[in-house]
Amino acid sequence: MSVPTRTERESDLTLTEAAPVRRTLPPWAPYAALAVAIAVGGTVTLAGVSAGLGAVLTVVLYVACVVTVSRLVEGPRKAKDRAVTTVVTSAFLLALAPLISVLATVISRGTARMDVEFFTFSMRGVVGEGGGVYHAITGTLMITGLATLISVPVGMLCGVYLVEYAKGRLATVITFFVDVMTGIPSIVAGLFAYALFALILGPGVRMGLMGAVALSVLMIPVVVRSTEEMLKLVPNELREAAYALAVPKWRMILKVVIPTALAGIATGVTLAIARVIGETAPLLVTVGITQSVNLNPFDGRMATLPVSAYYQYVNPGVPPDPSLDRAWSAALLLIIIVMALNLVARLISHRFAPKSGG
Amino acid sequence: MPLSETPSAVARPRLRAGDRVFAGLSTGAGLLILFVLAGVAAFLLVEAWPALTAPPEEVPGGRGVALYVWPLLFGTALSAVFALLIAAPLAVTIALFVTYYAPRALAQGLGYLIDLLAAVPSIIYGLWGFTVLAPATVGPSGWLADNLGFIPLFAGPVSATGRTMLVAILVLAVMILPIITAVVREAFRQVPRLHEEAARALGATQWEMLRMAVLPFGRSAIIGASMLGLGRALGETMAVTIVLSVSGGVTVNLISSGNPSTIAADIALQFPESTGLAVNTLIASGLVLFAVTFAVNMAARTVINRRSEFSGAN
Amino acid sequence: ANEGSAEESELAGTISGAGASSQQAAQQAWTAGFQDQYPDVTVNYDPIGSGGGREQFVSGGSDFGGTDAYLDDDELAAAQDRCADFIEVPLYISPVAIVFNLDGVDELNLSPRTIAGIFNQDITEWDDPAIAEDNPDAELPSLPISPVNRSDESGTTENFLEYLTAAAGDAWPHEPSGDWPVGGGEAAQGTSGVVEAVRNGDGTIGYADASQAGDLSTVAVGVGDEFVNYSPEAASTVLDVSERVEGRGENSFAYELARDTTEEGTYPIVLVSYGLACTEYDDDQVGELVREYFTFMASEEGQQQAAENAGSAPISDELREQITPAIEAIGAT
Amino acid sequence: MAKHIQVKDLDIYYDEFLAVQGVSMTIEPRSVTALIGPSGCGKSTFLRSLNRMHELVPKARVEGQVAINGRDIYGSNVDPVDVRSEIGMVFQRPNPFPTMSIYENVAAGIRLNNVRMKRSELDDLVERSLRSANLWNEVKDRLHRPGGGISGGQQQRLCIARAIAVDPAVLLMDEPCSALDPISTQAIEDLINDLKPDYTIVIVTHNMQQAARVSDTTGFFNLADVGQPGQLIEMDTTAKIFSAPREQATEDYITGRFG
Amino acid sequence: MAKHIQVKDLDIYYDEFLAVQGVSMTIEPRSVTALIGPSGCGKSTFLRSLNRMHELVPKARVEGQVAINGRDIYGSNVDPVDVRSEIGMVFQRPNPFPTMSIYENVAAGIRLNNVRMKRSELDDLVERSLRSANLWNEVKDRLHRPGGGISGGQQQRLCIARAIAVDPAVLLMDEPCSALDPISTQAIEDLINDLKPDYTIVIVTHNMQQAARVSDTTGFFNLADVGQPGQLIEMDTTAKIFSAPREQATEDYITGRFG
Ligand SMILES: Nc1ncnc2c1ncn2[C@@H]1O[C@H](COP(=O)(O)OP(=O)(O)OP(=O)(O)O)[C@@H](O)[C@H]1O
Ligand SMILES: Nc1ncnc2c1ncn2[C@@H]1O[C@H](COP(=O)(O)OP(=O)(O)OP(=O)(O)O)[C@@H](O)[C@H]1O
Ligand SMILES: [Mg+2]
Ligand SMILES: [Mg+2]
Ligand SMILES: O=P([O-])([O-])[O-]
Repeated sequence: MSVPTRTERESDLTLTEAAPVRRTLPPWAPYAALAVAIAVGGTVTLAGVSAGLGAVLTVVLYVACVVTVSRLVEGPRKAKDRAVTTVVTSAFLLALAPLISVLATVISRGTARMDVEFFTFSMRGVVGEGGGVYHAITGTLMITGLATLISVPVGMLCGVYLVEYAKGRLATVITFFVDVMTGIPSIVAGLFAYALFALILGPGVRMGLMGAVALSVLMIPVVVRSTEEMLKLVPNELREAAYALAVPKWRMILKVVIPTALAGIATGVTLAIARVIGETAPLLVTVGITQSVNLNPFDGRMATLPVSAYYQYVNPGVPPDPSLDRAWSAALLLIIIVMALNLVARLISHRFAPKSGG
Repeated sequence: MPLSETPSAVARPRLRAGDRVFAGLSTGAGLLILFVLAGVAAFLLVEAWPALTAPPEEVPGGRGVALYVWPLLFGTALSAVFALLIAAPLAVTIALFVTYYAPRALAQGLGYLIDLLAAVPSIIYGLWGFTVLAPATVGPSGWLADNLGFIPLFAGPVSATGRTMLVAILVLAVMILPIITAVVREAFRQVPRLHEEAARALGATQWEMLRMAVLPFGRSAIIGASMLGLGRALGETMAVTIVLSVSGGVTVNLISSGNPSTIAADIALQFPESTGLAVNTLIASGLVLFAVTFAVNMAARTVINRRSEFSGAN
Repeated sequence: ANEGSAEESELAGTISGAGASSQQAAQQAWTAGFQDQYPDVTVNYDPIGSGGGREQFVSGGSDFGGTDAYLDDDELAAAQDRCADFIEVPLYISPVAIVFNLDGVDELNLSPRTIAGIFNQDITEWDDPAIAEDNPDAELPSLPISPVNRSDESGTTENFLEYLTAAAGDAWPHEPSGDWPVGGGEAAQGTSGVVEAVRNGDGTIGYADASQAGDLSTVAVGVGDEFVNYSPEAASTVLDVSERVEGRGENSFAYELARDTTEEGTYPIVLVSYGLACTEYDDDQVGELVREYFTFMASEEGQQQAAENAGSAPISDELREQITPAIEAIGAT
Repeated sequence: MAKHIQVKDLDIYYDEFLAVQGVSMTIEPRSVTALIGPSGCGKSTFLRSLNRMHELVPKARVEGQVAINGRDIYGSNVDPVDVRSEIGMVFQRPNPFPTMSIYENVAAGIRLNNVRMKRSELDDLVERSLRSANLWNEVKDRLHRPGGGISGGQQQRLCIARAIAVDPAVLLMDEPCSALDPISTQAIEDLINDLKPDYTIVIVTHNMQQAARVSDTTGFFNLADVGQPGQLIEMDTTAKIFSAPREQATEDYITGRFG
Repeated sequence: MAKHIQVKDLDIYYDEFLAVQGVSMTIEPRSVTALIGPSGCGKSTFLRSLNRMHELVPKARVEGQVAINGRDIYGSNVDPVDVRSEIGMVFQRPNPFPTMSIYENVAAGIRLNNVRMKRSELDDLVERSLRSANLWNEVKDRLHRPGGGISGGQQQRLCIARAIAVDPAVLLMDEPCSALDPISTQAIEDLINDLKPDYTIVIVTHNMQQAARVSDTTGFFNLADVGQPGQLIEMDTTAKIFSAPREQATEDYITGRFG
């Protein structure tokens, strides 16, 4: 049998004493380059060029510096590796920029009305200053809650169907349509829900449930997708283990598969809630707006945080500032709610995540 | 240990009630989704029909549905495709950063930070884009027009307020970034260690390992995630409505104030004051968007399936 | 969470209206004042837009409506189907200001033809002779003009366009409609969007409900030989010199506004928004509530509250006298 | 409680592909039967058909008969769930439920089937099963720790404890030691010996020595040729198979110097 | 091209946990060295420290020296990437890249360095490597099918072909046959014999017979006690270890009747 003979190659390297030694850059080298780059970028910025351009210059300079030196000392492969590392890190920092900017904007403008009245009063009878979003908080929680009540069972069951039951064409078709469903524009979902209810209950109908149905159209595909992905990750061995214990399929799914995937599903559900809790357009056409508290989701208009923020922003009173303050504070409140939900999901994940270590 | 010695233990009818109920429920849920979609499609068709069959001069704009929708479709595609072109590579790099570059202790927290972007309601993105991002782009846009004006994208004249297609694209990109990142990140997390080690053992650098083992493994997830993001960008309503200055025909000029609207934004802008055939026309444009989403997903499936035997899903 | 004052009253129940977004701020003041008087009453107003408001009203989807334009013939027929007789009264009059943001220029006089030229993008530079002629004292920079219009279909746009059509002659070649007819300019959503866009740019000019103009400079508009800046009084005068549209029944107070008026002290760019109601409701209680609510909106107190919160121009006493019988006919059966 | 198994003319298909052909055998109660043979010859496939686990593979199906104590498990009114409650199974790779504690893993067969049992009885059953699986001493102090947090060999024994806790008549084991080191292997072989008096045990193994050590009867599977279905070539007492097999193929396979 | 390896006083830590302690050994070029020992005694850990693969585990670190042909691979300016391209590795579970074809799998390592190799040269090299791994005949007609679509034993040989295609000086194998049936095992053992004249081979195995069959030198690892670090107990020629080990622990382990 023939064994491949050693082929000589350009970057061939051996560790014998005789062989040329390829060096690595000392660990401080990238930092030195970064310092130089920042110094130059900073100077240029101070000299009057815009900060953005300065930052770009800094990064470009750093990459050029590191790659050139690395190429000379360590060879092209290592240089490319370092370049990619820099690009990947900068990309991440770049993505943080809008996040920080959005949060800074919302926080700086939204703290104006983070007071007790804001959380405990509705806008009933309020003109100008004061008032609150109590009615919108209850509305948002109820409508989103209802949408969750509709979407989570349907979405999870559909995910279960796709992973555990579906075979052949129907599964492919449903998977495909779930993808299509994720692309329904939110306003179309709202119009659809409106048309559906108008068909049954006559024109002009407005109720919280309609909004919940519209939001469900947006939410279900997200829940299905995440459930499906998470269930797929559950190893088949666990299913077999349960079957071998004579566990009926439905119990196996409920007691073994879903608990194992629960952490991931919880994260997916929060993502889905986050996706819809801030929706404005579908609620505009389905639940409308009111200035008063309405705790009955089956009759009449309800206020919601995004819609009331939207109207406060679009049609403020005179002077506009109290309305705008309320709008930004409602926006901040929305973000806080979603963050709190995220935290809950993390706790659930932590509680239910499969444990392997002791 | 007690065991029912009776042979009857092996002699009960086929399917248990529990199984039947549960299988029925989940199948029902799957079918329900088909029904909902069929409902949405039927609603769009029925409501769009009067506009599709109406004489062109009665449709808003007076030149028929096709010519009404065309600039909107163009604007929708322009904004969504560019947003995707920005967001998808960025999302993949961020997912790589979180899974392979960030210090392990930080990775989870950093992932959470990016997820936070998904928690910002779209109306806030709209307001942020309007009040913060748009003014900030006026200067750089001027620079683009002066220096790169020969490229049609940056032809100018520059908008005085910055509420341009460029800003709409950037806002959309930021909005879809966390969605794509989250899906791709999960896919990267599932890359078997074995494959990473295989690459490393061959003497691959970090980047070569990623290119050899991780990126191909995540390929279908990257495409799928991009489709999710594209779907969101195509259908985004409020942010575009607030941010974009829509008063132009079909143009690829990204930095002037005359921009084509998008289908979803146009519906949101025109619906409140529309009656009769105008409403039908708006819904016809929604139908077109639905068809586009359909086609895009179809194409994505085809791409994914073409190399499915190399997907590593076995 | 908050309580109204505990005044004795026998009125109770909920009525909902929908329509023009221009009325939103005024409606907020009216509902607040009305609910203050009748704590057991809830009035909702959904600012879904005039078109939606008219459609919902004629189809029976809302108890009352608000609209920036009176019903057209088809809608009129449908409304008469829904109601025994329907009621259409002007309740909200608001000047539309032309706002601009130009470094170093705080006051600007523009004749109707110049305004039309600017918004039609025929006049593109601030130092254009047409502008300079009306403003001999201003230092006009050589800067491109960025006209800002509404991107959504709106009553404000329609009223502004009606003004241009009537007052600018052949300088304005477009038909009035709720949609902005000229492409390529800056467009923004809603009154606040236009105001914000004008504020954020340099060399921008736009039109917006005057109450939202805030600290922006506004244009004095040429009327006859003088230039008039907007004021509530100047705006409400327009209605007094305008013709009521005939043949719509005794309870319809639709006006063909005299945009081209040369009457001294009038400000011709105004938006008039109407309230829609029926003379007959299936539910007598609803009829009673709507009547009381309309009475309140039209009252001096109601108009004053709207003026404070929405910057509108209160309707004149003569007009109130004319429309009172119509309002009293609501829910008459 | 041990039961005898009779297989007659069993063909097993994956969709159109015939994986195993014409197997007939009798498995005696209270004995250990080893199945050996080269990779891909259908040992696992055959084993899984004994408790209808192959049905989990879409389009897999069998023709022929498998009877447990005379009763055909493929009869039209037989519920596979009931079959599996008679026949326990241990897999090649240990698969404890990661969301459950060690205790819950052992109790899983009972808990998941909603059998009502007093807490003390259950405690008792868990202890007995873990003792039988030779694991009690190692885990008795951490019964409520996660089932995934123990070593591979311990996990495998945990799975065995889980399987015997529901007290099946038959125990099927598919290469239960292939992932284990010699010491854990020894523990499991000892366990098989201990269980023999009460159970019918069928074990698949690649390891000839192991087959020789633990089984009473050995069956040799082979492929006639590549692409051909697997067949049972020869089955006899283990002593006979390893000393004087009837078939040349068996002898070739066994005398290969493999490990 | 084979190289000798010298290990001196090597301690390997996972974070604070000392997994392997004080190992010193010399591995001769052109020889096969087998590492045996009970589960968890650190064989894999030690093997992975020879090409710095342990560094992929967060917080894993070594103290001591490993020199290949006299050069310390842990020297401050040595790049682990270069070390690994000198020292190939084959893992317990076959891990071909599922996203690549069989051909691309073999070419994967070469592509890293020789971006510009002629197509025909590459074809040639792939064929030679596959022939060496005893796989050519089985796959020559489907070189462009996915690397994941072949049987387990074939996948393992594919991984070996991939490892030897880059022509490393040293080949490390961590239980390469534990997932394989006897026939595939035989093929791989044959391959090791074929490779011996050109490579330095280190193989970890649970299978004493296999160690006896393929290796020239055997090292026995053991744990002093549970929780204690693994240590190299004894290392000598294979013949010596299996006939007359110096240490009692070695003898106990080897004479256990394990398989
Ligand atoms: N799910 C499946 N779908 C299609 N064919 C399968 C499936 N599982 C196994 N096969 C085929 O059936 C035949 C028998 O496989 P089986 O797993 O029973 O072999 P085995 O004897 O257990 O082998 P090993 O010793 O490698 O585990 C093989 O040709 C295999 O490729
Ligand atoms: N990634 C890791 N982190 C922490 N400890 C580890 C890790 N990998 C292995 N160990 C520990 O190091 C010790 C040696 O493990 P190693 O995998 O080297 O054993 P081994 O001899 O290869 O065993 P086996 O024969 O089961 O493969 C064990 O105690 C193990 O628990
Ligand atoms: Mg098998
Ligand atoms: Mg190991
Ligand atoms: O009141 P508007 O219709 O102009 O929004």
